[in-house]
Amino acid sequence: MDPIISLWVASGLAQISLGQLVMVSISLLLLYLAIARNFEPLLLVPIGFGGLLANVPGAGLALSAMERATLLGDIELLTSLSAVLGVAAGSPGDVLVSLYQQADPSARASVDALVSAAGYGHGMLYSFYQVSIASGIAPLVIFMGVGAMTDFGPLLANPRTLLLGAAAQFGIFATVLGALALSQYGLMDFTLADAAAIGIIGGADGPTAIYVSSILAPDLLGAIAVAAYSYMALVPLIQPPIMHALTTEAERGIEMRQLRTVTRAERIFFPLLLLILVALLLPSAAPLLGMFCFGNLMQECGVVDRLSDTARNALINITTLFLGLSVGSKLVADKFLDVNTLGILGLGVVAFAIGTASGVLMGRVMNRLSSTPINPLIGAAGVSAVPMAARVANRVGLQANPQNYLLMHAMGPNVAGVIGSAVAAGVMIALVR
Amino acid sequence: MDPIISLWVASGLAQISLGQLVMVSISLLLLYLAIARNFEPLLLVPIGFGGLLANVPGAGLALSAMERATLLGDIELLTSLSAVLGVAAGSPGDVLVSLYQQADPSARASVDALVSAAGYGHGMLYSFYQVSIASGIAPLVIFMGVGAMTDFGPLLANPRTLLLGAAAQFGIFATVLGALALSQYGLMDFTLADAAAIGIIGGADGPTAIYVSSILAPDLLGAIAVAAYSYMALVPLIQPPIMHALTTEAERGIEMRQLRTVTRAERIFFPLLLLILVALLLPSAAPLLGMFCFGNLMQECGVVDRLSDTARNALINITTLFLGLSVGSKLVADKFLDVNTLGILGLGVVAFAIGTASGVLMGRVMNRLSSTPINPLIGAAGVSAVPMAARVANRVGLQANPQNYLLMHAMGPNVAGVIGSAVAAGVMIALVR
Amino acid sequence: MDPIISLWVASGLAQISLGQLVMVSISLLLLYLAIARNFEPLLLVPIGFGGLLANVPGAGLALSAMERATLLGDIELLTSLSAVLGVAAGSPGDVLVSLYQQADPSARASVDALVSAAGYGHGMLYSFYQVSIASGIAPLVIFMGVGAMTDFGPLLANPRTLLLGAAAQFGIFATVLGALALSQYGLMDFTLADAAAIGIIGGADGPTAIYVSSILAPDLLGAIAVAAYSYMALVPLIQPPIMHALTTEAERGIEMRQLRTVTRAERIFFPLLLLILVALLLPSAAPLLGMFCFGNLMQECGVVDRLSDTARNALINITTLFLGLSVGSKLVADKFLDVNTLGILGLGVVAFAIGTASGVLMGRVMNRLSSTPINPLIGAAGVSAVPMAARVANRVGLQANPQNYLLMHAMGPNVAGVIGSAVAAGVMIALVR
Amino acid sequence: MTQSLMTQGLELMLYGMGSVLVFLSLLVVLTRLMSALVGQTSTELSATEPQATPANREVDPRTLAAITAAIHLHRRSSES
Amino acid sequence: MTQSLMTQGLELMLYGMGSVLVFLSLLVVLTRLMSALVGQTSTELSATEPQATPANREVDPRTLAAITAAIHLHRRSSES
Amino acid sequence: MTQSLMTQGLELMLYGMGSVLVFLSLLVVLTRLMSALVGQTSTELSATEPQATPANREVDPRTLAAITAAIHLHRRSSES
Ligand code: NA
Ligand code: NA
Ligand code: NA
Repeated sequence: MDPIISLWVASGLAQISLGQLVMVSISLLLLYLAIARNFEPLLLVPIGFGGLLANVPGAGLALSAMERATLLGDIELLTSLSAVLGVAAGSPGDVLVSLYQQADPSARASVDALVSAAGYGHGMLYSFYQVSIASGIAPLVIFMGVGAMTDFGPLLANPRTLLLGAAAQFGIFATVLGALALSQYGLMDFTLADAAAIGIIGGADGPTAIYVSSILAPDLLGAIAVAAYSYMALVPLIQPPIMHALTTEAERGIEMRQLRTVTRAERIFFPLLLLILVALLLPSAAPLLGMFCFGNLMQECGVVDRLSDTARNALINITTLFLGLSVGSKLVADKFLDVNTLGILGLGVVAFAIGTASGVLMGRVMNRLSSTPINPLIGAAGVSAVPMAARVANRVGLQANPQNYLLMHAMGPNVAGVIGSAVAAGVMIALVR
Repeated sequence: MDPIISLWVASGLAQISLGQLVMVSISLLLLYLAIARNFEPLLLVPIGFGGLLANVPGAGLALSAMERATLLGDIELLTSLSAVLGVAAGSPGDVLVSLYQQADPSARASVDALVSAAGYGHGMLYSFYQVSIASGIAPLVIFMGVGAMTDFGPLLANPRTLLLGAAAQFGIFATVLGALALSQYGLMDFTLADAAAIGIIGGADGPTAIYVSSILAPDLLGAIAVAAYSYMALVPLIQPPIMHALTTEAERGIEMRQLRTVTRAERIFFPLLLLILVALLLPSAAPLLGMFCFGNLMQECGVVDRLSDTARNALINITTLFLGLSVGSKLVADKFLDVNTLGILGLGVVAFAIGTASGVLMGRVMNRLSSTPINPLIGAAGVSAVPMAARVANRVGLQANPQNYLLMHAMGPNVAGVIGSAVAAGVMIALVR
Repeated sequence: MDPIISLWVASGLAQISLGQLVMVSISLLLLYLAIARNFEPLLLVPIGFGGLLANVPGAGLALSAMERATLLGDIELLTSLSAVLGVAAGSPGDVLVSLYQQADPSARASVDALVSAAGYGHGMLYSFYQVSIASGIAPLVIFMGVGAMTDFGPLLANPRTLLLGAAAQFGIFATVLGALALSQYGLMDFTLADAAAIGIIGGADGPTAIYVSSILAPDLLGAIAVAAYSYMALVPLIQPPIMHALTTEAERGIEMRQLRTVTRAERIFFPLLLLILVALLLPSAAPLLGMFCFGNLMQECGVVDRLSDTARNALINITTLFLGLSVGSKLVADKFLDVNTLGILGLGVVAFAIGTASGVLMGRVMNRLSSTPINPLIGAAGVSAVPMAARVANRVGLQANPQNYLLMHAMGPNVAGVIGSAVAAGVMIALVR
Repeated sequence: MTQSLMTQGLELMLYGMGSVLVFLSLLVVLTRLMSALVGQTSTELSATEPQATPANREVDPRTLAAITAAIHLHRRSSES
Repeated sequence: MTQSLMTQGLELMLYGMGSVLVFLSLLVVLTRLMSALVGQTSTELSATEPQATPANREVDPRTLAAITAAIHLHRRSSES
Repeated sequence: MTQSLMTQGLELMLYGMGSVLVFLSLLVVLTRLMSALVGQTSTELSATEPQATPANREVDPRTLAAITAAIHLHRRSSES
């Protein structure tokens, strides 16, 4: 073939599809939101850029070696592949790929050998995804770093606020039901596992959402992660109206008693206690909460500062980079441009809203039942979205009463929400898988 | 099945075994020693926490995908696995696992496909172990970082002290013999390879011990690593009585001549010289000592400070984290709760004691034969346990003579001990494997 | 066998070959150049040390498990391997290895099982190479870090200088032709793919050269990387005579107009623009330039400083360490001690010279055609070798006119050269593979 | 066995939300218990607190350089 | 199909160098276009510039320690 | 071939300890030799020492910020 024709055929212009163009626009929108509007930039910059890379036409950066071979391979290779997979020559690429996925190990090994001999390796983003997300490692390592950055002090000073973190998880399960209702009425097409993964958006916790959907609904991972991080950034817009609607001015103005100081020993024992409880009651949450507790213990024990420092700096940064690019690899037209994505985006915001509402309502109930005053606004921080939701609670509280500093009080339910959604994740994985 | 029953059956309470309870207690003890008693916390915190995670009942975090499938899989999956492995349905899990390990490659591939289709992946700690220890990489990377932190100055100023580092390795080989004697008399059950791995505890060098036992005795790795790090922390208790017993007050008071300054060129040539000697005489020690010399060369050459800085900070910290968790994954009842572990713990302390004694005795001999005075106490630092053993020598020396600052003199044998035990490790691997 | 004989047989002295001795000398020479002569020490120290390790006789650190088994295995293992591979017992090792490489997947799996059961794993450097280079990851991660360190300001202030970066890539393609001519006349033995990989040396960009040769000519990777980094260090010697020869004193003294300031928005949009152009025109350059643009965007967008800081510090340092050792693993006699290596070294310096010349000549042309003055010296910086070539241009300019500060002006073509050689790499991969 | 999707979802909600509430309620109780117990035994642990680990005893050489440079610069600026 | 190696090399040079020139020339044009367009719309972006992200708002504790130490040391040295 | 375990252990001890002693004794000799040789040739190497590498020439921007802040703070405190 003439080189100029080879170059043209290999160029992106000759291969670009409408779907790719749309996905490139969406990726650019995510970058805009991250950079100009400060929407969770640490995740959305890598995710958006990963989305751009995944949609480079003709590069197949998000595809496996076998998928790249069917996309880019010459007729000779495709014929050999068809022969090994026992199908007529000239079958379309996606038929070959799906046959390969169902083939027995030895046929797969033969296909792998052919593909490798023809010079096709996994796409860069595909490799990143396999190593970081499919293995489950990246969300866990990030959770370790988050643990090393988490201060359980306010929670230990006022353990009742754990219940606010529990109540706010109602958003998760209500959303599961919503997703299933949409399927029931034929509007969308979600399985129980899909619905469970979508619900976790309501946990307002990125690594948890990615971990769960990598297990329960890998195909929806892109949309779920994008929804989770976008709505976390929108917490200052989503939450205040709900908080106002469900509380009176007087309740919002309630001042809370100053928190007691917490000893170092309590801080050290708490992650161990939490881990043991997880071990006894909900082993399926052990990877997530185990790494979280490990990070926190390293931080609080004070004798391994080198390690906790690395866990919440170099290691979490490296992992975030590759996690973000890997999530971006799921921003491809055939998985993202789907009516289900609209459903996920819609359900996600509902999940946040219901979680906020149930946290606030639980706050009101606790305020009535308790002898010491509890400002129901801090219940909204129970969705997690650390520390954004706690800041929102503080701001709304200050509007009602300029002496009312809720920030530290809201940090309790805020970190409780992280535990709560990890527990919910464990339940989902145990019951649904 | 009713969800509440599923949750109960999946819970840890319903699945916990006595062995797991004991291992959890042991892990908590290690954490206590690390945090409250400052026993090598950089390793024992991750090891102890890894031990907790490995014993979360029903999670199988330390198991391979196949082992998890036999532990957690439903009857249907177990029946298919039995069929592929050619054994009657209903065979117990450990039978299936051992058949799998001996099966031919194609049967293993079929089992892997079944297990993966049923949704079972490797446990988190199992993956960490494979990547960090089974590959041999983590101890080597740590050794590189240790090399970048090692100052060969005192050794170069007084090369004779290398002989003290050689003598102290007698503890290693005496312990090998001790372990074999215990087997001979039927008290324990150690092979030659096991005995060699146990002996290396006497090298008082964590990464070397882990590297050797990952090759020669993976099943004993947990106990060996725990013994090695625990006894390194106990050096200030183990060594002084032996040092007092084997020296006179006058010998302990000997002041040594001040060390000459060492040129930059000598520091650069030394790691290269050491590597070349290893290459010519003992290739099996090349991975360990090669990485050690590499780290040291980067540090001393002064032109790659970015790299040596990373090797002794971010990289060694990240590696230590995962190495520790991986070692913890071996703290499981069926491998650790064994009379052999008692043997390993007993032999380990003997190894340290004999190593200390032979170092001190060699010091006495050298003091008699040499024209310049040598304080025999610095021989005790030859076991390595850098820099703890050198500090112990300094302290005991100061007790006998308040003008007697031995610290820098003891650093020579101290780093020589690192080289010595890596050489011993190489001999073991060459002769035993 | 008697242990002392085992030890002797296993020692390096008994196994060393002349080739290994020569390669050890070459590695020591590289270390000398790096440490004493400051030749790109960040790469040449790890490469040189990797070369030493790869040539430890009897260790096989740069070999795969199968190769190590044929080198070090006993007669029994070799007989079994011969049987599986269907060849007479006693066949030499390299026959077994080449049969294995051509064997079908199931035979390979059987061989792997045998080798693993006999206790042979991949050599340390082999593992490093597979993970860092064969996967393509390490050069890409380094390119991301380079992107995060690159300042496109001077280029954005004067986009015309991109053409200088284009012209200087002529060195690449002229060298390809030179390599093919040497083959045509029977002096060397290069394929088209080999020639393309050799040409990339003229790109004066280490990661690009390594990336391309890992795809097109893995066997030549050692020589190509060594040539690329050595000549980059020699830029201050290679370029000035050519710059003097091709310019008049008056031209060298041309002062350039001060660069305008560049807005933050321009800096943010440029990497996106570049990525989109790559996506549309040359997908095969997308991995390299994509990661480069990603690093640059992270740096310039200002909202993910944690990530860009990690990308240009901890992450690039860790990757450089392992990349260097992995390149060193290719410094083995049977691949390096070849007349082709001489050819590569010769062609490499020609590539640099032609690239410099075409950059300078393009500078003269642009100076004539343009209304604003352009000093042709900055064309020499178009070969990349950032920032060395720009400094050389500045120095030569100052010699001709002491008021003539060209450094910032030369940075434009300098970074344009990085883009240019990555584009050239993409073309090579698209047309040659 | 052949429950509708909605029934499964309702069950998931019931048992899921129930588990979360039970788990975190238990955690409230156990945390209080722990705090009560640890309040008395914590003297021992806090006694070890002032012993800095080697890791945080080291001062970053660049930071040291920064201090030195800052002082040096200042002295020069105050001399002039 | 059976071109000589040299012919292939010449073609590679022609098309390769051509692609590099075309690509970078296009980039010149597009960069100028981008700079022209962005000059007018960049107010919005630069408006967000002063808002520091959490990442760079944090000051390295060791750096803080260095500042404190430097000031402290200086005060003592200027007092004496 | 059918040695007892103890005999194998004794052999391992003999040859192992022997190797360690021989290896480190050789290292003593070679190190002395190296130090003697290098003492004369080391001028060349130390000549390059003052040339800082790019890596350590760069100053951490945060450190720079720390210096600036320290000086600034001090000036204000000494003005008042
Ligand atoms: Na949450
Ligand atoms: Na030792
Ligand atoms: Na270039």
